[in-house]
Amino acid sequence: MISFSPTDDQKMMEDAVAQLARSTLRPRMREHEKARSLAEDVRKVAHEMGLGLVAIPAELGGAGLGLTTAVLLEEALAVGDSAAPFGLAGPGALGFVVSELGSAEQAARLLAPFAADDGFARFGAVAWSERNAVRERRGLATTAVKTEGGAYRIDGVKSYVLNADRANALVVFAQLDAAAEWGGIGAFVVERGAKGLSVGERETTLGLDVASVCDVTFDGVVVAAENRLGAALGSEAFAAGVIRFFAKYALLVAARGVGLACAAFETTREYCDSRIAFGKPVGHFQAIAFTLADRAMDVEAARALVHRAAHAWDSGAPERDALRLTGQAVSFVHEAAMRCGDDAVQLHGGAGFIRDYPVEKWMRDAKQLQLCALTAEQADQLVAAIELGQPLDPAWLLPSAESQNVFT
Amino acid sequence: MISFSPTDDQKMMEDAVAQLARSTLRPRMREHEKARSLAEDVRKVAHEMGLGLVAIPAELGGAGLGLTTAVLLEEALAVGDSAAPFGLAGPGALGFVVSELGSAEQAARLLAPFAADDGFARFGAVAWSERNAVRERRGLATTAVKTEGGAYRIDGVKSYVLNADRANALVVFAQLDAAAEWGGIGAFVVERGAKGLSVGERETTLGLDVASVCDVTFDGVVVAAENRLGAALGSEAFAAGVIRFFAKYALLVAARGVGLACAAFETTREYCDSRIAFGKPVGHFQAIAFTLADRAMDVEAARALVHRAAHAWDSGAPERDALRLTGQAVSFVHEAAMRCGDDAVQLHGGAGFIRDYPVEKWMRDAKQLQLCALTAEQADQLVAAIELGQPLDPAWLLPSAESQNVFT
Amino acid sequence: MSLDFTLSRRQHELREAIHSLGVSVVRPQSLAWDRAHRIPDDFLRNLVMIASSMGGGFAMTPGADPPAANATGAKKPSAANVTTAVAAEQMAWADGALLLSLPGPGLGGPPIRATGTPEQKARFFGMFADMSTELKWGAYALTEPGAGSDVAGIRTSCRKDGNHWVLNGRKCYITNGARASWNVVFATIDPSLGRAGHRAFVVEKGTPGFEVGKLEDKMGLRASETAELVLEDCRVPDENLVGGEDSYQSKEGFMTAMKTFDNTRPLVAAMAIGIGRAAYEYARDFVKDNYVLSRPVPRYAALAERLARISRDLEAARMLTWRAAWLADNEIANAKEASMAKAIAGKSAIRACIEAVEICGAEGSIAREHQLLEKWFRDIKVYDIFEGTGQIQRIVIAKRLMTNLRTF
Amino acid sequence: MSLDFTLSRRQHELREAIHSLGVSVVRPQSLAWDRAHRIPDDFLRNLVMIASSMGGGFAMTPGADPPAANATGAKKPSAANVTTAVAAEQMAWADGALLLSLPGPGLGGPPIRATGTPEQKARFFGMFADMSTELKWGAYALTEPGAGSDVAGIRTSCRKDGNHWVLNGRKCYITNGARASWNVVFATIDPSLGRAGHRAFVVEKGTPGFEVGKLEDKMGLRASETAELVLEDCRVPDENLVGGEDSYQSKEGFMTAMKTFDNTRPLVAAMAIGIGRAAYEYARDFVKDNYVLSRPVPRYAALAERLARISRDLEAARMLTWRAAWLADNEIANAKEASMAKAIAGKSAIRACIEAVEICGAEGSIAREHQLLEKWFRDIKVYDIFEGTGQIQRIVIAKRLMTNLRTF
Repeated sequence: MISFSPTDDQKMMEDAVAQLARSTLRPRMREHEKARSLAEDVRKVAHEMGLGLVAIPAELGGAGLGLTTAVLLEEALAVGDSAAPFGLAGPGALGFVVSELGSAEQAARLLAPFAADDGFARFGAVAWSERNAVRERRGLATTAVKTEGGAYRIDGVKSYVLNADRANALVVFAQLDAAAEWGGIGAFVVERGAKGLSVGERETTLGLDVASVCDVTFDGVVVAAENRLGAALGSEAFAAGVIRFFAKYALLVAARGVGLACAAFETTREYCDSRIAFGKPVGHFQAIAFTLADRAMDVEAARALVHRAAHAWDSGAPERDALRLTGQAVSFVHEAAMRCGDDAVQLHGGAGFIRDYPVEKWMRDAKQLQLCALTAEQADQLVAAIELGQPLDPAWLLPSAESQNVFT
Repeated sequence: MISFSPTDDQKMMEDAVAQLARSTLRPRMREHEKARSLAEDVRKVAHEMGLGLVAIPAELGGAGLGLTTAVLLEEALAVGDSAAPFGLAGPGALGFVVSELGSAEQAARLLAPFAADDGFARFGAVAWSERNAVRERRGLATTAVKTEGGAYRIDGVKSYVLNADRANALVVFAQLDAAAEWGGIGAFVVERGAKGLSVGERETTLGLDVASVCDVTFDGVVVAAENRLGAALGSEAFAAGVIRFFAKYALLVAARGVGLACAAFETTREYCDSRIAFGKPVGHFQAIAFTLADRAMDVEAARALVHRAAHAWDSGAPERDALRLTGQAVSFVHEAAMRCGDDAVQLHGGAGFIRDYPVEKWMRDAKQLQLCALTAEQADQLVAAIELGQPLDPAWLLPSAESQNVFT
Repeated sequence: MSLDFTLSRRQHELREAIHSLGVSVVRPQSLAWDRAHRIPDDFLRNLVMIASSMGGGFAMTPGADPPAANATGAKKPSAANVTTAVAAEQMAWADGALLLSLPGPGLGGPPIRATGTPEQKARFFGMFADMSTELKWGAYALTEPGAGSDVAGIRTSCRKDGNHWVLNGRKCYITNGARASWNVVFATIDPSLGRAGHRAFVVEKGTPGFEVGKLEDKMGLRASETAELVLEDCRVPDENLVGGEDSYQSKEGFMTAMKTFDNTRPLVAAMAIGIGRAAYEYARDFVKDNYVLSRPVPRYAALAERLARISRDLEAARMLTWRAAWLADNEIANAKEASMAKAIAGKSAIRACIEAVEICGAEGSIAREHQLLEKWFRDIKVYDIFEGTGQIQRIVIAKRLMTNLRTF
Repeated sequence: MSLDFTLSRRQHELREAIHSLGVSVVRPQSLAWDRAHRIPDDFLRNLVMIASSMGGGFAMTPGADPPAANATGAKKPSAANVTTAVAAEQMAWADGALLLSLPGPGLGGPPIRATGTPEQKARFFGMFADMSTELKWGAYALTEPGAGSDVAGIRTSCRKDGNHWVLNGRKCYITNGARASWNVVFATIDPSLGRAGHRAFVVEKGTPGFEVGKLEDKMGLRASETAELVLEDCRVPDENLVGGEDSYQSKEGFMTAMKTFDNTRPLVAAMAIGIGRAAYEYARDFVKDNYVLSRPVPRYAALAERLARISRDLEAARMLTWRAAWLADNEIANAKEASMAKAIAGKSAIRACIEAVEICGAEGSIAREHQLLEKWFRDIKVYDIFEGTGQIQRIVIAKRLMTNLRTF
């Protein structure tokens, strides 16, 4: 039966995270941005709260609290600092890849270290995007070749890999069978320090600057057979798993977008409630009040859509329904968060453009957040494919140099 | 040198048309709508003013005043009644087809009757759109087959033909060479009463109801060789001519959209200036005032873009520039006119929904006007193709059942 | 309690039942009703029979609940408002005018329910118990030619004269006002008192001095009756003052009207979503039926994006609507949320209709028995106007966002 | 006069010259300047040399015209404002901070030009005649921490003391305020007088009591200096009161500031368009360079539409900007049109930057020497804020649309 109220347990967890957001993340937001990473003590606290493995099923070594709980907590974190969830330790995107494509054994082995005491310093990463498209065929440019010993040799360059320079383990996607194009890709786990693996210089980005972004080069990196994920899956099942990975990861990013939108809106609402111009609070001017009303609707609708999509996954809705609801949520949030960031700066006037105030950061973060996991455009194509009864063709729906590259 | 002022001659003509719009078209708008056609006396006046042939080059039998003058006058007409320009006598779209594709001889022969004294009762039409796409190939479903005598036999059904039931002559586009797909089409003039030609029942449409819309069936209609237009043109030149036809016709439609937007805006501005609510004119509420300001910008920008595109054609700018500017103008106007119509109803409140007031008609007309000649989507694809240096592929850029059908 | 977005079995069945009815019976007649400006009594009578056979399940308007339930003081089932929203959406999906035309007290119900005396409830609700021989309606008459959104500005006067009240004034845009057995008419004892001076009366059909003015000719919802009412020295007995004189302490008289809106706004929002969804599904199915999606359709990506965004925004509106209804079911104040639902639903649904027509091209603007998109375009606009314009909703929201914001 | 949208030869050449300079010299250094928070003096000195070698052609700001021209009373060439708009757009296309950083009187020029005494003009403009050894700036100090858009609400006080004025207050967001040889500082003799109490003073660098507060750390335009100024019992001689005491009859003091805006708004609009166009062209070229457009690109139609709409909206903004400038050149009042230009340009350019990043995907948010999109996204937002926010522009417009609308 329809209900918009989380469980009491979820509310308790939400409150705890909100407390961290309020007391630590927000006040230290600019400090973290300047340092370009989250302070160790903050990562430790978050790790102790178990924030890194919330959505990973218990049988795979996670907390098994489900996506609904995960989106509630990610949102609460992002209200404090929209960049922070990208800079916290934990498996990150890798967690979703492993749950969707890996065997139980692989998942347990790969995720266990993140739950250990030193997990506050452990990062996972996923190397998916490539800067330039292969011209002669569709698919990934990075290749995986099976060696005589049954291991794989990976060659290629990946880009836009979040936290690559800090990652203890990363999953790289590579082309196994060129002729099969998007149907011929595989996923491989590479550990830090692997021979032939090199991480490029950290990029300067528009926002979300506590997460690092680097290229990763694979120069004949050898991966043992047991580190190939989804080897047992047929190409269709594998592709479906990859789409699920992107969808679930994007939904988590969307939850962060809701937090960002909420923070930007609330801060601006308060500013407009107190800032006096022409003899009254600026929020008492109708055009500004209406803008705030519209942004309030954005926040509420975005939040409900994210909750609904998460609930669809957790409640075992048909996969195409869950994907559709996820796509709708992601697309809506990306636009709503951008509008909230944009209007936050606008309604702060000159102050909005100055780094003394938080809002300009939210506007930048909102833009970059749109480019993580799935863009609105990709989410829209996913929704439309489902609505039109089209096959879920990876060439159309997955981020790539032929569609749009994303940060993973 | 940049100037936003029409010539004195143009201003004089504009004033005369504005006078007709004010004194006749606006007051009789609902009368004409109910009658589903413009009264004969109105058509006579417009014919005496020579409004039907303004943009047709003088050497082809037109007034030779150029597109710039034409858009000025079409806009002025539409300020009176946005539907009226679609219901006035004259060659209409056929005029553009003949100028772009016909020989001087054909043009003079076909257009002369429209200039004659009885021209107030003469209509031209263009049969382009087809309700269903051919499935086995690209191109038009209607076929033209060359007979042994050199004439052509036309078979097929055309839809969305404006004023088909009143047309003295119509141009039908048909597939001559199936294998050449969009490169293999031709244009043929068919006179009223031709054997095998039948016009379907008049459709009920959302707006613009003084123009009729009918299907036209061609059942072995024979067209003499001299009534084939553009026979001497290569397929590329022919396609370019068709694109120019659609662009120029769409620009004229856009000028009508500007008139519609202007009328809707001005009427609403006046209403908001005088209607009192909560103790003051509703236009003194900031949110409403800002909406009006935005619509004022829409009107001004739309008008300038249309003028600029018309000037590009008249001043001999490179064709791709003129097409780009036309596409930008058409796309902008379609959206701006819709916004102006929508907000006109909105700001009139309950009154906006009642047929005692003119605004609901403008909202309906705005929507249907978007579907005449070129849609915003088609205009956008045209602009993008030019900006990206792509070939102007008719399959992508021309209205069709595979893209969007339009009224012609 | 936990987050849940699944319909209950009962809600699901109700929706399916209305859907079937819509497909098989309602939609095939929808355009004919629109043209006849009326839904035939026979049809409505059958519908009432079906509804009561479904266990009185058609509790379509808050006022339509059988008064008996109220009299017993039984606690409403906690999902009543959500269920109503689900059903209303589906009914409007079938035909926008249908729900508005349903026999019963309609919008006149809530003020009587909220503040009527037991005698009034018995008298004015009792008549609806048996409609097997004659259909009956109640209506709600608040709006005046000079006071639309400015509800406090009504000028219809009432003055006490012995044991009667004498009413003078005009009411407009009154749904079912002409055929109603009674209208709840709002009048003022003194305009300078603002809302505190308001009084609500049940004015019965045939009361001397009560006349029906013209029936409005509207843009859309033409099958729904919209009347102008004239009160000239209309004498209404004391016992028809809703709630009796005692209930008009402070602003109660006016607050009655406001309470009505809080309950009906999510309902109207749901109806708007129903029409928007009808338009969306029409466009989506048009695409499926008209394009060969297995081969490249030039406009596919743009089309897919447009479809996805329409569906997304309707889903967002539905979330806020369910939320407002859920709050009401849980007896949590929902004025802000109800206005959010109404505002976002109106906007999303209008955009859905506007864009759906564009997606279908020329065909989208043509009216046929099984081609109702043109009708939905005409029907939808008023959903952002009646029961409070989008502007009014934003005022309601803004007042709850800003401290001490009383007026603009 | 006739409608004409072609640049004059001189305008064309000027645009080409600035374009070349932008490509070869400015853009390669743009990101470095942004990071250094400064454009090197050497570069600016060279630029001034080039400009004067081009016949003083760099009349970039209305205030930068050589005062000699003004002194002779020679009539301005009638295309001066349009030419300035064309040049400013192109310069901002190269770098947004460049024009703001140009040596010269800057925005401090117009008030002195408009109302300064001959002595003041000679003294405060004369110093810019030779900048071969030292660069010099003037600045305009109006905004205060408590009064941004609410210009009438400034609190910086001035009181007469012998043949001096004593100023007290703080100014913020002052472009070049710290390095300026003089600031035109606005103060009030009595806040309760509103605009009538305003006085403008030239406060020279080094005047006791005049201090530079902090330099602002901004979201974008970081190479442009933005200063906070502090006035503590700052004594300014009588002869530095702009225009002398006589010129402050009625609202002249304030109207000076307003006149400045009317002249500078199209200029700022042009700059916004320049940045928006830079972003658009970057995205367009990204598409050309990264996709193989000769084979089906899944997102092509959506991408094309997005590009077309950005280019279209920038073109619309450019039309309104040229129009406002053309009106000024023809000495026709243009306050409404100038605000329209500013409002639409800010909006279109911000959208251009937001969407351009999305088109490019992840790559769009990464900053590199030759990849300035990330920077433009940061630079553009303030163009809808300074020189009057979008809200202020709409107030200016609305007041000219409504009768007797004095305030909101």
